[in-house]
Amino acid sequence: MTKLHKALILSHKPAGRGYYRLVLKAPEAAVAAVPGQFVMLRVTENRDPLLARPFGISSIIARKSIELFYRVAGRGTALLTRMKAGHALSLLGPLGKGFLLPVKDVTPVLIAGGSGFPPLHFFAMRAGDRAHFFVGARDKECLPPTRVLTSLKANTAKVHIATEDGSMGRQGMSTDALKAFLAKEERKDRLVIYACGPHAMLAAVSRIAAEHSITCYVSTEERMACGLGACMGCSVPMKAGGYKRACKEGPVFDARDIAWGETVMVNVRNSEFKVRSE
Amino acid sequence: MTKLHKALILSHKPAGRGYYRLVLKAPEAAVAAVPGQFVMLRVTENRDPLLARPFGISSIIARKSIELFYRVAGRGTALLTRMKAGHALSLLGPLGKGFLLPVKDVTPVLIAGGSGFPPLHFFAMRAGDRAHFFVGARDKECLPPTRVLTSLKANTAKVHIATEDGSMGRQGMSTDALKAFLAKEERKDRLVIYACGPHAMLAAVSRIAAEHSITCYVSTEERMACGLGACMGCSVPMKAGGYKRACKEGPVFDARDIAWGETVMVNVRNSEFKVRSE
Amino acid sequence: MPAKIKTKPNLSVTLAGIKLKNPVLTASGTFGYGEEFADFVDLNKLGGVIVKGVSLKPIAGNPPPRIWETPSGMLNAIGLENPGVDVFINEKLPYLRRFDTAVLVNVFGYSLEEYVGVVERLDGVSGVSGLEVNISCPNVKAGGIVFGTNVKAAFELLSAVRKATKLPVIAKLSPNVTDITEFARAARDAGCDGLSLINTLLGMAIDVRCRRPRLANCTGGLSGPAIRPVAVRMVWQAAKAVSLPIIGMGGIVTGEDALEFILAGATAVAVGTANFVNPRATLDVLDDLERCLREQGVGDLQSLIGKVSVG
Amino acid sequence: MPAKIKTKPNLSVTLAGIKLKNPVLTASGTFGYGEEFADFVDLNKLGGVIVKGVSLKPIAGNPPPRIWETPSGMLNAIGLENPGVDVFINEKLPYLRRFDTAVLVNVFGYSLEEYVGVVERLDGVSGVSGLEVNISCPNVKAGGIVFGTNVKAAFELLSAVRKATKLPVIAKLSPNVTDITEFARAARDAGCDGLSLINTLLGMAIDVRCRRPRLANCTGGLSGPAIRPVAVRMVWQAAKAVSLPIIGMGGIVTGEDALEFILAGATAVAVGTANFVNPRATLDVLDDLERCLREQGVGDLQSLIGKVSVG
Ligand SMILES: Cc1cc2nc3c(=O)[nH]c(=O)nc-3n(C[C@H](O)[C@H](O)[C@H](O)COP(=O)(O)OP(=O)(O)OC[C@H]3O[C@@H](n4cnc5c(N)ncnc54)[C@H](O)[C@@H]3O)c2cc1C
Ligand SMILES: Cc1cc2nc3c(=O)[nH]c(=O)nc-3n(C[C@H](O)[C@H](O)[C@H](O)COP(=O)(O)OP(=O)(O)OC[C@H]3O[C@@H](n4cnc5c(N)ncnc54)[C@H](O)[C@@H]3O)c2cc1C
Ligand SMILES: Cc1cc2nc3c(=O)[nH]c(=O)nc-3n(C[C@H](O)[C@H](O)[C@H](O)COP(=O)(O)O)c2cc1C
Ligand SMILES: Cc1cc2nc3c(=O)[nH]c(=O)nc-3n(C[C@H](O)[C@H](O)[C@H](O)COP(=O)(O)O)c2cc1C
Ligand code: FES
Ligand code: FES
Repeated sequence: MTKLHKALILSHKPAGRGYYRLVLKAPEAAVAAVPGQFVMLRVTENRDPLLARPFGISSIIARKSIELFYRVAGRGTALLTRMKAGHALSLLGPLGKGFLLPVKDVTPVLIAGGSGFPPLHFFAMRAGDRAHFFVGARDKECLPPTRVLTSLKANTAKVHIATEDGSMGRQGMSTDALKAFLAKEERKDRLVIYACGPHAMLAAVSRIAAEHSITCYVSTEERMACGLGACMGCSVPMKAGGYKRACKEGPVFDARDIAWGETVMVNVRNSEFKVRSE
Repeated sequence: MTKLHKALILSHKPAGRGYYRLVLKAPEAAVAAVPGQFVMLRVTENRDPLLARPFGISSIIARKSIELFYRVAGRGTALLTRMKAGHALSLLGPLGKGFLLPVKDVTPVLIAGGSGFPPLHFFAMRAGDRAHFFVGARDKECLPPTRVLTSLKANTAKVHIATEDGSMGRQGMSTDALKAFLAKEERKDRLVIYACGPHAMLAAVSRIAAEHSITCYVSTEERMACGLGACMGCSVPMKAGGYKRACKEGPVFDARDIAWGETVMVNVRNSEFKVRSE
Repeated sequence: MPAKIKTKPNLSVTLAGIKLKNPVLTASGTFGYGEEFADFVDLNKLGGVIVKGVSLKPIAGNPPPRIWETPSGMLNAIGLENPGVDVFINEKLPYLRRFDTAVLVNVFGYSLEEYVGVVERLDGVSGVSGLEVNISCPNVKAGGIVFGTNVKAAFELLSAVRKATKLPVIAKLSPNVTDITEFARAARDAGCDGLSLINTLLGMAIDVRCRRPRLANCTGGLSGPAIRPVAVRMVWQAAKAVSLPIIGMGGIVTGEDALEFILAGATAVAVGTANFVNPRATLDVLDDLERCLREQGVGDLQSLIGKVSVG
Repeated sequence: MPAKIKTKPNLSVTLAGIKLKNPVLTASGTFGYGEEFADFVDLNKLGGVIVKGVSLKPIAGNPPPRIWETPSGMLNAIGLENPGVDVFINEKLPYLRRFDTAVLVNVFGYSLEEYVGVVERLDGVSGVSGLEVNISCPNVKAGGIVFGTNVKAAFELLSAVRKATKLPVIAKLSPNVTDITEFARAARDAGCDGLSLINTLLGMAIDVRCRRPRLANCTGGLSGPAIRPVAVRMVWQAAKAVSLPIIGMGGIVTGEDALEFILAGATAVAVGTANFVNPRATLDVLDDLERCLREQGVGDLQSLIGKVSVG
């Protein structure tokens, strides 16, 4: 099964709130992809920027194309915004292990932060009917694009929006909203939490899940060179000791397996250099 | 007088015979430019390819824009072909010393080879009425684009075309045509030769000019990093000893001042790596 | 331009006694143990595979972040993570044995004894064509001085390794030295059968916002096209200094890049970082290389080794 | 993110006793003698100008081709072409004197005596703020061994230069060495007032069609963004090894690049190859640097020198 594609850009437009929506034609990848998987995109054929960039799959359209949402975070994504429909990009994927979708009568609790919503949106499209989707941000303008929120509302049981300044949805953090929800929920044994977003948020969510002894899966964001398990660059520290590769054994991990403490620094870096490059 | 411009691409299309015609809006440069001068174009804002590329000015349009003709010779020019109208390129120029245009009652003899026609076309536009323009190539398909030949016919006394396979114009080299022309010409004292093209051709032309003791100016092609006289990378060996900078004291030199022998190797390289990169 | 030739040029070369069907190898640590690229590359098509560095005992590697992109290159501080020689032999090698390609095992340690230990363990193991000895490691028993940056230490290490195995031994030199030819000669004098260069250049990048190094390890190894001019220069110098066959590497992306190394004196080449950017890079280099030879009317790649004409 | 500040941050620094209104200088050989950039850069705005290398007698330089582009970098083998110290003083310096900026004269020679000669000639010449001594030259009297790659030779050279002038002496180190700190200490012990690094990495590129080096000189110096990670690493190592002020350079294109060097331990930075790509590069770096400080709420650049926190 080949994973390397020349993917034609079918559509590439600003989607609001600083995001771009990129739709790429890649039938083989589209058919194979499951929620939580990602692709590596090359933004140039030249030698700089050298490495491909990882992006989570937001949905599959008509079984033939892949929908991505991304935010300009630095040189590569800035360059990507210039690629016009009709142009073809080298696309590697689908990569990594996705979420294992919930068995019957499980209520999925999805929680997204930052630019972590795409894989969970894909999840919601596939298995969202009973899902509660929590999404939070500093303010309205940092939430996912409207079209994504609309799609989430249409594909889940309920979308819980939280903003720290209260400019949209309930005021506070999405994790507060999650806590409140869990407090009211009797059948916690039926819940499984799926989280994707900044490291600090993932750490918080996994703590909350542990307190309520709810199974929790998190999708991690690490720097990646190859996306194939070859460079060993994307390692995530494990509680059991040693590291696992986000691109191969991940990006989705059982929250209990990750050695949260040790990666905080990573996250500081990541978020920092995202800030820098904006 | 500033020489650094963000130049809007007004038109960028294949012009036939492997050439592209690129028209850039750069009023200040357009007004300042004289035939024989060139510009440095950056083909990307990224770090690779790093250096700007030099191109001779082919004409000035409506006193506000610059016309260039180029051929894909490698990575940079290949990348350049992708830049669409509406996009802006960083343009440095006009650079170098141009031809000093002929005084009254001089008959200019212009001779172009390879992709060396643009500066001489500009020359013809400015002072071509009495000029004889010699242009040669291996075959028809290696001659300048038709629109250029047409413009030359309209702007000079006569265009002498020569192809080695006889597929257009007289059979043989442009230098043969030149020799034949000089043989018939009585008032050689009224002639001044202006040449631009591959090094081997420039060397040949300057020999011919010397034999007939005709003043001869050649426009040289050297690798350039800065185009400003700062890097010392574009040096041309002088008969008097030492080197002069093609980008500053040149690209136009009096043929008698150049130490032809020593640069042959350079030319081998240049032509070679042009071949290579095609 | 020279006449093109129709017949397939001969790309096979012999390196340190190892027959390679073509000169294109994979650089250690950039191709895993081969399996990772199964979807993209038919290993039977490659001249050989140089596997990720293997040590006597498993090594967990450095904490993240381990990589950072730089202009036309990348920094890495993986920390030589690997499952150890026993797991390699039992779980990784069997997969590689299935293919008709040379397998070079890259070995390293943090003391002379560790090197010798892993080398002895691999001696006589079927499916191993030769050893590439990564000498760019600190000798913890000697105050952490890097074997590969001290001629005497390098010579002693390579001599010991040479004695410990019947396999061809290829010394992988560090480029972070004043004079690469000293180390080429030391490897020759130690009885090595070949040289491999270059390893990564020591580099560093800083996150100017949080004022920390981009890598948790602070410094890391610079690889990719950015370092190619340094690599070609060192291969050229080493090839002039000693007659040992050389595996040239450092920023190879195209067949022409590979040809630069061969003309500089390399008998074979290894593709590294390019595998990350394009998992088919090795095969692309191979096709490209063959095209170059046809275009130039060269019937046998061997005839180009070290053929750069200077001055 | 830290609060932005309105007030203009203080960018002035003192380097080897030379007051610089800001830390942005021009790297030797990439900015001519200043005049070439008159159309683009108001020299009064720069912290200083480091001029192209000057020798005792005029030097014609190497035959072409002298340059070749590489991934995110370039190779050059100009051959230190320059009109000699007398022409410099009489024809180039007067132009520079007109500006309110520090002028550092880069000097070199092919023997200790030549170095001393040019240094003595410049001593006491008005308009010269200091000397940058390029030690990456072969000593023709000692079999062509490069001063900058031999600690003893470097020490002797720098000691002699130090004695020959009252001007601040900044030693420009070669990066083509195993241990940059040895040379940093040698420069300190020789009495130098500062360090400048890095010079270019020795590299080579080959034209695979005509099978010749891309440069007539065969090898050349690699510069540009490609080498920045190596440069930052060496500045960091040197800054830890000695307390001398450092001028950091190597691939600087943006203010953040400059800040990397400052955090690594540089007191000032020099912009080189970037001037070729963008003649306004020095001013762009300066504006960019000031923006970075504002964004980070830093009032004084000095507070950032060497402030990278490791581990
Ligand atoms: C599995 C995965 C899925 C992702 N999905 C999305 C998505 O759907 N939408 C979206 O907007 N972003 C997503 N990201 C983050 C995205 O990859 C980065 O924003 C992007 O790589 C930034 O590249 P840049 O060149 O603009 O930034 P630069 O800072 O110039 O990048 C420099 C280097 O750091 C890496 N890098 C920078 N930021 C990140 C980051 N946050 N995570 C990992 N590597 C980073 C780059 O890949 C590059 O190698 C995902 C990351 C991962 C690992
Ligand atoms: C003053 C001057 C005027 C020119 N005018 C024109 C013109 O009007 N039309 C046109 O088609 N070409 C012209 N050229 C040649 C043109 O600059 C090269 O074809 C172009 O730089 C090739 O770049 P590349 O990246 O495609 O090739 P690459 O081989 O990838 O370039 C590698 C390096 O070599 C340099 N280089 C390659 N070929 C040449 C060459 N022939 N001369 C100088 N440097 C070279 C490049 O600038 C670059 O730095 C001119 C050159 C000079 C010096
Ligand atoms: C992520 C990564 C891991 C590497 N691991 C090893 C290793 O384990 N042993 C080794 O000798 N070299 C290792 N190298 C060095 C490469 O084998 C090669 O020498 C170097 O990267 C230069 O080639 P390149 O520029 O084509 O990548 C590694 C390089 C990279 C980028
Ligand atoms: C064309 C060119 C000429 C140079 N000439 C000199 C010189 O005369 N003396 C010197 O000490 N360094 C010289 N250098 C080295 C630069 O000053 C600088 O140390 C090096 O290029 C690294 O900086 P950069 O990557 O920003 O260019 C030269 C560099 C280039 C590219
Ligand atoms: S990105 Fe290379 S191993 Fe995960
Ligand atoms: S191109 Fe730099 S001096 Fe001419």
